[in-house]
Amino acid sequence: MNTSVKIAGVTFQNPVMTASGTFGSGLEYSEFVDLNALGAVVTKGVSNVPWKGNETPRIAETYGGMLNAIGLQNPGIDVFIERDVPFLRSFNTNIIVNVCGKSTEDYIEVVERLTKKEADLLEINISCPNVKEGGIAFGQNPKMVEEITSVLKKHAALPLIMKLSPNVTDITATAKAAEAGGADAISLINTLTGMKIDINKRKFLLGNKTGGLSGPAIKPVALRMVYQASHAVTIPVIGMGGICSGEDALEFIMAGATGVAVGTANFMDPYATIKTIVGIESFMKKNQIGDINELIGCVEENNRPFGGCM
Amino acid sequence: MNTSVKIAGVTFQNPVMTASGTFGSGLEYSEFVDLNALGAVVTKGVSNVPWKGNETPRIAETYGGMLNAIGLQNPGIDVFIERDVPFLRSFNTNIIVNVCGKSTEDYIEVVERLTKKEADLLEINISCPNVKEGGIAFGQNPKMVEEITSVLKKHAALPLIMKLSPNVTDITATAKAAEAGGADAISLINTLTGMKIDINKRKFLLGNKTGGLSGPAIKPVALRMVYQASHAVTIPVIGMGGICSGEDALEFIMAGATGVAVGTANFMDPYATIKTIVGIESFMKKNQIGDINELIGCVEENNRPFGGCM
Amino acid sequence: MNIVKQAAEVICNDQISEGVYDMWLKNMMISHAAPGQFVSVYCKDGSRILPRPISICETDRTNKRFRLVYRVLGEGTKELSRVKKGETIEVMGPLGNGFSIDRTGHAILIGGGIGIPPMVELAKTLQCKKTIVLGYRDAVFLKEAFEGLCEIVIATDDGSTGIKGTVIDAIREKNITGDMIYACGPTPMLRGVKALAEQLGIPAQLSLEERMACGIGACLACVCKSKDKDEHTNVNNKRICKEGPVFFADQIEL
Amino acid sequence: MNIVKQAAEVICNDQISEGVYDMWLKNMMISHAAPGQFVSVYCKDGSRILPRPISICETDRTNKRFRLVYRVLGEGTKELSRVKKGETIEVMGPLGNGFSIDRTGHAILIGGGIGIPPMVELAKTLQCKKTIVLGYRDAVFLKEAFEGLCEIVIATDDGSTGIKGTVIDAIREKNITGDMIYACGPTPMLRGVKALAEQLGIPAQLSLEERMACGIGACLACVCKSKDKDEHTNVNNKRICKEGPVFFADQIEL
Ligand SMILES: Cc1cc2nc3c(=O)[nH]c(=O)nc-3n(C[C@H](O)[C@H](O)[C@H](O)COP(=O)(O)OP(=O)(O)OC[C@H]3O[C@@H](n4cnc5c(N)ncnc54)[C@H](O)[C@@H]3O)c2cc1C
Ligand SMILES: Cc1cc2nc3c(=O)[nH]c(=O)nc-3n(C[C@H](O)[C@H](O)[C@H](O)COP(=O)(O)OP(=O)(O)OC[C@H]3O[C@@H](n4cnc5c(N)ncnc54)[C@H](O)[C@@H]3O)c2cc1C
Ligand SMILES: Cc1cc2nc3c(=O)[nH]c(=O)nc-3n(C[C@H](O)[C@H](O)[C@H](O)COP(=O)(O)O)c2cc1C
Ligand SMILES: Cc1cc2nc3c(=O)[nH]c(=O)nc-3n(C[C@H](O)[C@H](O)[C@H](O)COP(=O)(O)O)c2cc1C
Ligand code: FES
Ligand code: FES
Repeated sequence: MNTSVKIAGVTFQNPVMTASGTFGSGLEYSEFVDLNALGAVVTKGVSNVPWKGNETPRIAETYGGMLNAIGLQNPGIDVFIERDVPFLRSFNTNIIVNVCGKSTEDYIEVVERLTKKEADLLEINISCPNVKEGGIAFGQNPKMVEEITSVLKKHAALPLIMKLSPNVTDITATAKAAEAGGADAISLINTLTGMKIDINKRKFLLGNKTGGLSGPAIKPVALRMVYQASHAVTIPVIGMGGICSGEDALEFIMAGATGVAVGTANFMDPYATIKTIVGIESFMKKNQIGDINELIGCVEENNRPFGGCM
Repeated sequence: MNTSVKIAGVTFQNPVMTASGTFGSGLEYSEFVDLNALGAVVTKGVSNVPWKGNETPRIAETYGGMLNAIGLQNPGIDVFIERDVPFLRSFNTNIIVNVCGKSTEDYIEVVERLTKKEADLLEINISCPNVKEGGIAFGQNPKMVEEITSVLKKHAALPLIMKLSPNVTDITATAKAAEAGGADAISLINTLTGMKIDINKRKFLLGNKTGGLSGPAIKPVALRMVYQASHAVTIPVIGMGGICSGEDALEFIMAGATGVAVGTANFMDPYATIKTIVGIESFMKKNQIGDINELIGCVEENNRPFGGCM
Repeated sequence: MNIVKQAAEVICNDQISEGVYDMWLKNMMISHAAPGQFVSVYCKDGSRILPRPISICETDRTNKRFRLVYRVLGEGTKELSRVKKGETIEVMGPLGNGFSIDRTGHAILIGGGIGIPPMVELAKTLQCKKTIVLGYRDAVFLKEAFEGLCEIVIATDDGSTGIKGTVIDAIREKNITGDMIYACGPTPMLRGVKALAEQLGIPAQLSLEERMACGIGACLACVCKSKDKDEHTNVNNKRICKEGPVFFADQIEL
Repeated sequence: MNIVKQAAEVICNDQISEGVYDMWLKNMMISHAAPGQFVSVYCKDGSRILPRPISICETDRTNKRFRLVYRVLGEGTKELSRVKKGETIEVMGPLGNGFSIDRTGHAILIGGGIGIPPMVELAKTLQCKKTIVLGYRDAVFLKEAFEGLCEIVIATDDGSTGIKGTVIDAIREKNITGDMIYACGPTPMLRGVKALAEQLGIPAQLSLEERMACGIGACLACVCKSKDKDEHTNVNNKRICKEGPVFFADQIEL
């Protein structure tokens, strides 16, 4: 049984990765999860200099989901390369570094520091709703997506994954823009911008007022966008948004994703990544599927006869 | 204690309405709910001629929400006026007729049939994701929103509420467009486009492939958009999306909504509308709020000192 | 009859076959349901927001009770199977139209798999001559509920009990005929029953299924294609939860 | 110590004061927790996806048990309050650093409201002279846990028991002094303790609270502002779930 997939020339032993920002750099979760078993560890966003993030509270629970406005707190690329890279390189898994910035120059600075020695792919977060400059501004405008993609492509030694925002009218426009700019892959979705109010205090629950909605609540929107995006481009798609199980992951794969990421589900269960991998494998075994690549994009139009679903 | 609000010159005894399509024309739920207690009954979408809707399955449950692709099945304006209007007019509540169409002419035809005798306000659904022509296409383009609003405004004897789609990059753009076109109010959000796949059959779960996501899962996105929209326009806003309780409704009111609608929650509990009204009243009593209008848009920036939420 | 939405006390909830559970609930109003009506069962877990439609298998008006027999399919029915005696669950009902009772002649009842439960109340109500044809994949359940009420014919896919084959095979093999067919089961079976009824020239009432949200006719989720225009929406669709779940076979497309 | 995430059996779960519950759970690993550590408690209801952080009140290593004392605040703790003896709940722990134990001199323990529980294990562990100042709005709970362990001073907002006022008022009124303060309670109280400690020149350890997602230091949700750059992210933030929840007062801003 083959569960390995290829994205931008890089082989992943299985399609299951961690979603950026939900797994740190793997250290904390390595207490629960053998990182060697993962397709890749996708790191928390890394910027050129340390970022201190937003005011607390940074998260709020919502019905079937959560809001976060961490604000990309991170130690900056120097500490990251010094401390996190050696730790991650001690495992037999791909490293995808998630990169954030407030300007094109910021992104370039980080991208240029990362070579085959430090990582396997780069994921460019142009869609974080929780920073004032840069971030989501890039991700909502197809022209800017294409531009930043092509600029970073010139500076990157590693394959580029552009991470798309779901807060757009037409996800196929930004997906195509990333492809046109030379992206090697796209990943989606980042979080949907949301809000929560504490009615007793008459205040926003989050320090940052708005936050990004993630978790199982958003899965149907994520799946639709992954389906649309993967049918709009020819580069591989990494799907995420509410994946909690092998079944969830298989929906994204059948919709057209080559890779999948588990994010918020780690908070619901620290073993979520491993359970997702095991779930995919047992589905394949049960259905005698020799190669997971057969499943990518296999969903068919619904021509079920009208009526009756017993 | 005053719970009454005014929208487009019409007085509502309280801000709580039904969300279009989740309450029929009130007949079925009148077995559980005294319609006299509601601020308004908002009807299922009505078109110029009968529509047969989409293939089944038309709904799918999702985590904390549901997808629907009913496809606006409705008996057409003739039957509606003959059968549903007399029924609804026998109650002491406002009638808001939700209008759908496949072309501007379709909308005009329905709008022209409805006068003060038949209804109190009109809600124009330019955001239904489940019909191929018209519907969402109008709702995602600010220019088209302004255009259809101003055309319908000319033909309408009743105040116009434009119902906005959340499947846009910038909700303030469509909100402002509706206002510029002469809308008397806006309502939001309609459903977020989503998808579900049956991995065993490798098929879309819905006959229509995609459907609209509603229910508590989407509340944070709805609330954010209601906040943004109500700060972008001066006309009243009717907020909806996942409201299940008085607390939920109060979040929308504090974010800036003058009215609120209860939709999917009716399926979770047929008494949901009444419970929402009672919940608002008891919050007002407990907090000694004499007039609900004091609460509209009262949410304040978060200047809570950093750290600690005990 | 009025529809109620209330908490109902669980009297018992026991597995009667692999993955099939038998639950009695206390509720006065619902115990007056007609054969073929159903209830909506609400989940306790908030992540599952829609109620599950389950047919009323049997009623006991004296003790104000009703019975559900259900198969564990997904998470909702799994949750239901874990509810313990003495706990309460929220239910809404009785819903739908139920079977039209024809008190004369010979009734043929046909139940396939988890479509068998509503046949119990029907068999108890029909006072005429009656035969029930029960179809199973393998394991037989609820057979004893029909003993003494009807002539019983069994068909199993694997031939482990009764005739090997479908309920249609059994009816043909046993040359069963009568004046009215009442059927509930998976759609392919109902299609077979519809064809058979046409061929034999017997009227047939079929109990249909569709995914539901409101359960009371408001949302238009659960329609089937109908011959006549439905008076509610003036199109050739009928609401399974309201005009159904039981329809005469010649009135609908399957 | 290793962190586990496991189902733990509920030994008991009883209300000990208006809205305050006392729960003992069975788990060998967590029964080895240090004073001031906490656990993440997972809800059963799927609509609540984040675990709830609750301090470990007391451990019983012999019987492999630990105790939680919690106040019903929202839906998650309400759900917890309904769990019955014999059922299991998912917990992760032990989490966080716990208090730094100073074995000499006179320890002043300060607990405010639902910040009192972790003081029980601490009082049991500290072998020096110790005074506990307990602050309540009105109803007193957990007082008996400290009897025989420490000198007990009580303050209530409404004056119904002990001194009328805050824990700070009580400390001033009683002229309590010592060599190390250990405190847990609402942020305004901790601010008062920090000021008092500075004024008296006594080091103070404060147990902080913040909304958490991962509970293990991965998501950076739960930070507080710190004097030193934290070595994890190289900014002046520390993770309450990992470097905390206990910090020396002079190391953080409140
Ligand atoms: C009128 C009617 C009567 C029924 N009577 C019985 C009965 O007596 N015994 C029994 O075991 N089953 C019966 N069913 C089927 C039963 O409703 C489903 O098995 C059940 O809803 C599955 O829920 P789940 O959470 O376990 O499955 P999931 O697949 O997890 O459910 C997800 C969603 O799909 C819906 N769904 C899934 N399958 C069906 C289905 N076949 N029909 C309608 N909705 C479905 C669920 O209600 C839920 O909203 C009946 C269905 C209808 C419409
Ligand atoms: C380290 C630590 C130790 C704690 N120890 C105890 C204890 O021993 N006893 C006790 O009663 N309470 C304790 N709390 C507070 C407890 O975590 C909250 O009361 C609880 O999470 C509320 O959950 P809920 O679902 O009832 O409330 P809701 O308000 O419905 O919860 C919604 C979300 O907000 C979070 N939340 C709400 N209030 C708090 C809070 N004060 N702190 C952190 N998260 C919060 C919840 O975890 C959840 O994610 C502790 C908190 C922390 C951080
Ligand atoms: C706490 C938290 C922090 C996140 N931080 C980042 C980040 O640094 N960079 C990024 O690209 N996405 C970030 N995300 C988005 C996730 O990677 C993911 O795209 C999103 O949460 C949807 O997936 P999920 O529903 O499985 O969590 C973060 C999400 C959460 C919940
Ligand atoms: C079954 C169903 C049918 C709907 N039909 C309509 C409709 O006819 N016209 C319309 O404007 N909105 C329709 N909607 C959208 C709702 O009115 C509402 O905007 C949306 O569901 C969000 O609110 P909720 O989460 O409270 O349901 C429908 C929603 C559902 C779930
Ligand atoms: S389920 Fe709503 S109409 Fe039948
Ligand atoms: S809760 Fe995730 S870092 Fe503390």
